[in-house]
Amino acid sequence: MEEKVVNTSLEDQEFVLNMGPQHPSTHGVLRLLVTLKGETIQKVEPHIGYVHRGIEKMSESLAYPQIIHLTDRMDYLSAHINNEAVCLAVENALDVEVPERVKYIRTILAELTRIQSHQLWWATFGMDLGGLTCFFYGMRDREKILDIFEETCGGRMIVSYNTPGGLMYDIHPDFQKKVKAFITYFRKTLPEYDRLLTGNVIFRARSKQVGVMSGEDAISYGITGPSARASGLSCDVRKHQPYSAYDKVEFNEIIYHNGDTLDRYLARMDEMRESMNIIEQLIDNIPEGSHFTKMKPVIRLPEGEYYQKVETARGELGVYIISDGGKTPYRIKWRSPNFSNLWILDKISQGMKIADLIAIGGSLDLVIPDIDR
Amino acid sequence: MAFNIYNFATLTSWIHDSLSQSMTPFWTVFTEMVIAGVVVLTFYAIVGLFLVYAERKVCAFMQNRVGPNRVGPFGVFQTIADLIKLLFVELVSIKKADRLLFNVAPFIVIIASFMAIAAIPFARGLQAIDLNIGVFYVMAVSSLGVVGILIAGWSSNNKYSLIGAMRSGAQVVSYELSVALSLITIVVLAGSMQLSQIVEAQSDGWFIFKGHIPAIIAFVLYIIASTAETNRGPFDLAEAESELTAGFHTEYSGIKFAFFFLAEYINMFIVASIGATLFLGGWMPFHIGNLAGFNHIMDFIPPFIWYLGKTGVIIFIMMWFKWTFPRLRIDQLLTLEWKYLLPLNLINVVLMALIVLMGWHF
Amino acid sequence: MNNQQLENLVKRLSPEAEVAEGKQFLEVTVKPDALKTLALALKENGESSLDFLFCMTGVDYGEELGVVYHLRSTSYQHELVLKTRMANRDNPVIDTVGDIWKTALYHEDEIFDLLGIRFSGHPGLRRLFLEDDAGFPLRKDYVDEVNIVTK
Amino acid sequence: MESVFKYFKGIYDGVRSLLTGMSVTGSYFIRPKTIVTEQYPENRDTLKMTERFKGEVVMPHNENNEHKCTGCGICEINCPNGSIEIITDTIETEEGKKKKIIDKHIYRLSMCTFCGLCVKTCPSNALDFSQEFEHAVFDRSKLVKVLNQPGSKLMKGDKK
Repeated sequence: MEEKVVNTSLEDQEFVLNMGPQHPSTHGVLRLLVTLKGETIQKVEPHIGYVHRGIEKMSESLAYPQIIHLTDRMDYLSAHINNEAVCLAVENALDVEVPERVKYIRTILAELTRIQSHQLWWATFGMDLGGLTCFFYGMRDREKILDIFEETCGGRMIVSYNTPGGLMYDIHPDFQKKVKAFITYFRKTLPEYDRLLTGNVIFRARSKQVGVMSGEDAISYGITGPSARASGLSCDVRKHQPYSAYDKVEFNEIIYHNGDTLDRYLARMDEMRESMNIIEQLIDNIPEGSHFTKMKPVIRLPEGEYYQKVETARGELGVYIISDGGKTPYRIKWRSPNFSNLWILDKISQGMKIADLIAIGGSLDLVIPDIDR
Repeated sequence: MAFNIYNFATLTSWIHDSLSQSMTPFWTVFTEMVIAGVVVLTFYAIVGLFLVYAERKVCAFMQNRVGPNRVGPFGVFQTIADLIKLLFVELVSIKKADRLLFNVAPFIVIIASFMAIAAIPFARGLQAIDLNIGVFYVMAVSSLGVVGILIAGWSSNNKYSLIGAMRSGAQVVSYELSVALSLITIVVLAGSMQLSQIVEAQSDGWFIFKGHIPAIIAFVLYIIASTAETNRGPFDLAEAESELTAGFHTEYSGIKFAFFFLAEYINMFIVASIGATLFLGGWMPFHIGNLAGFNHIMDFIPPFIWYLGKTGVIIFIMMWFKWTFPRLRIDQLLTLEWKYLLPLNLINVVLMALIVLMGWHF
Repeated sequence: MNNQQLENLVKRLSPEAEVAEGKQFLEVTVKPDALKTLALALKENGESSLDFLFCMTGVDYGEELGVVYHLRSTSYQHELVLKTRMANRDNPVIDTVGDIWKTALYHEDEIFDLLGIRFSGHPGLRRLFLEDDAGFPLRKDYVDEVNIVTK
Repeated sequence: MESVFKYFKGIYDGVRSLLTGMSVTGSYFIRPKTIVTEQYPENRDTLKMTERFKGEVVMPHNENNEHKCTGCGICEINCPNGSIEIITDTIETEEGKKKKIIDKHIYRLSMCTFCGLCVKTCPSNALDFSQEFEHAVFDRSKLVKVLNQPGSKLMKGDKK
C-alpha cells in the first residue's frame, strides 16, 4: 500500500472564505475570495460580473437620447452625473452651446447628487463598522434630497433628467427654496454625523492606518475620486478640466495625504461641505432663459472619436464614443471609476483583518452595477 | 419594618407547610421544585419576549423610527407573532454538519442561562436557590454558554460560523476576568458571596455609594466587561452581521435559532441583574441617611419593582451602547481587555481592599 | 507639455509611429509589437511622464481589432491617446502593459472577455463578466439569436 | 511618567468621545417628535406624489372619451426598450378620405424604464405620466396595458 503524506500542519493550510455574492457588506453582488491565515488576510480576489447587463453592447443599437436612461443604471447613486457625461459628449461633438441656465442647473443637481451619494455612503459605512444607527440618520437626510429630485426630475434615484442639448423640463418653481432649506438643515445635521462617528474612539481605531494606499499605488491602479485624493493625488476633473458651471464657482479640491481609511472617510465628509458651498454660490444666480437648445430630432455625431469625463461621487467617469456618422454610436466605452477602484482592494487589505476588509471596502465606496456595467 | 409586607418568605413557607402536611418530605421537595421550575421558566419566557420588544423600540427611537407598531397596540405582540413564526419555520438540516453537536449546541446555551437565573434574588425570599457562593455560582454558570457557541460554530460546517465561534471563545475567556475582578471588588466590600446577604448589606445604602470611587469604577468596568461577555453591543464580534453574516448561528433556523436569540437576551438580563444586585442594592429600596419620611415612602414601592427598575436601567445602558457605537476589531477587543480593563480592575481591587481595611467606607 | 512638444517627443521615441491631432487628444497609432516599448518610454520619460492610464478600450473596427489607451500625466496634466490595430481576427495577440500600469491588467481582462484580444505576458488572463463559452459580444460579427431582437 | 499620563489621557478622551456619541442617540431617544417614518399604507389618502413623478405612462381622455393620439408612432420609435407598440387602423372619413387612426396603443409596464422619452417627444402631447406607483399585480399579463380607452376617438379641433 502506498502511504499518503497528508499535510496536517494548520500553519500551511489555506483557509479560503467566499465572501459574497450574497453578503451584507459587499453592497451588491460582488464576490470576494479571501485567503486567510487565522483572521489575517493573505489575498483578496474579486470576482465580478453578477450584474453585467452589457450596457456597452446595448448602447450600440440605441440612439444618443436613448442611452441616457441606461447610464442611470450604472452608478445609480450618481445617476445625474452619468447622464451629464453623455450629454456633454454629444454637445461637444456637435459644437452645441447650451444655455447658461442649463449649465447652472446641471451643476447644482450634480452637487446634490454628490451629497446624497456621500450620505448613503456614510450611512452604509457606519453600518459596515457595526454602527447601525448611522444608516438611519444618513438615509433620513438623503430622503430630503430625493424629494427635491422627485419634484424637479420626476424620479428619485433614476432621474433621466439631462438630455442632449439641455434638460427634460425646467426646474420646479419651488426648487431654489427647497434646496436652500435643505442646505440650512444639512449644515445643522452634518456636525451630528461627526459627533456620532467621526470623533468616536472606536471608529478612529478601526480606520486609522487601515488599508493604507500610497500615492504611487493610486496612480498605478488608476484610482480616482475621493479615494485617490485621500492619498494625495490631485485628480478632480471639476478642477482640472471644468465642465458645466464649475469654472464659475470657487471651491477647494479636498486632498488628504495618509491614504488610509480614515482619510478616505474625511475626504468624503469634507466633499459634502464643499458641495454645499458650490450650491450656495449658484442657487441664487441661476440665469433666466431657456432650459434647452433645440436639437435635431435625430442626433448624428460626425464621424470621429469623442471622450468626455466628469467627476462622479466616486471618481472620474469617462465616456468614449466612436461614431461612424450614424445615429447610434459605433462603439461606446464607459470608463467607470468603480471598475478601477475595485482592484486596489487586494493590495491594500493584505495583512489586515477580516473586519478591516469590510472597512476598506466601505471606504472605497464601490457601486457594483457600475463595475459590471 | 415596613417592607415586610412584601416578604415573599411568608408565601413560600406557607406553600411549604401546606405541602408537607399532605405529602412525604420527598414529594414535598419534588413538588416545590416543579413549581419553582415552572415559575422560573414562565418568567424566563416573558422576560425574553419583553426584552426583544424593548430592544426594538429603544433602537427604533434612537434611530428616528417608530419600530414595531402593527401587531397589537404599539406593536406589543410583535415578538409573540415572531415567536409563533419561528416555531413553524422549517429546521434546515445542514449537509456534512456534525448532527449531534449541531442539535445540542442551542440547548447548552439556553440551559446555561437558565441555570444562572436560578440564583438571582428577585425580592426578599423570592430566590430559587440561595447559595452561600452565589456570586461564584452565577459567574461559573453564565460562562458555560460559550461552550454552546463554540460547539455551534464548529458543528455548522460553515466558515463564517467557525470564525464567529473562535472570536467568541477568545472574547469570553478574556472578559470573564474583568467581570470576575469587578465583582470581587464588591465581594471585598460586602464580605460575603451570598447574594441575599449582599443585598441585605445594602439596606443602609447601595454599594455604589458606599464604596466611594472604586465602586463606581468597578461598576463602569463591570458594565463594559459584561456587555462584552454577552456578545452584545460594540462587542458583538461573534455575530458581526456586517462581517460574518450572522456568525455562529448562521446555519440555524426556526426554534433552534430562537434559542440562541432568547439566550442572548436572557444573558443580558442576567448580567444586568447581577450588576443591579451587587452595585445598586438589588431589590433594596433607595434610602437617604436619616430622612425617615422619604425612606418610608420608598419602602412602599415593592422590592420586585425596585429590582426590575434597576435591572432595566442597566439593560437600557447596554442597549444604548449597542445602538451608538461601531464594532471593535478582534485585536482591539483583546487590547481593551488586557491593556485597559484588567490593569484598571487590579488597581481597583487593591484600592477597595485598602478602603475596607482602613474602614473608610460608610 | 503642449501637443506639439508631445508630438515631437513621440516622433523621437518611435519614428515609425503615426501621429495625428484629434479633436481632443494627440492620437498616436503604432504597430502592436512596437506599442509596449513606446508605452514604457512615454511613462519613464521625465518630460512626458504619462503615468496614469485612465481608460483602455478594445474596439472592433470591422476588419481589424484595436486597443485604445488613454494616458495622462498626473504631474503635468497633459493627455495622449495611444492606438494600435491588429489584422488577425482569429488570434489577436498584443503585449500586456500591466507591468507599466497595474490598472491595465484588469482592463485587459475586460477586453479579453468582450472582444477576445489576448494579452501576452498577462499573469492571469481570465474572463471577468461572462461564461467561458459566451463568445465575444462586442465584436461586430457576434450573433445571439436568443437575446438580441432586432425589429 | 509621561506614558502613564498618556495612558490615562487616552482613556479620558476615549470615554468622552463615546459619551458624545451617546448624547446624539440619547437626544433622539427622548425626542420622539423627530421620527420621520411614513405610516404607509395608512397614509394613502394624504400621500401625494409630486406632479412630475413618473409613475406610469397614461393617455389622458377628456369627458367625451376623446384623446389626442394620432397614432404617428414616434413614441414607439423613441422608446429604448420596446415597451410601446402601436396598432393602427385605416378608416374612411366623412369626406371619403382614407385616414390612419389608432386602434390600440399597447404599453408594457413591465418593460418600461421611465425615461420619459415617449412623453417628451410626443408631437401632440397625447401621453402623460400618472402618479400611480403601486404597480404590483399577481399576473404578469396585467402589466400589458392598452392606453386608449375602448370606443375613444381623436379629439376634434386639434390639427389632424
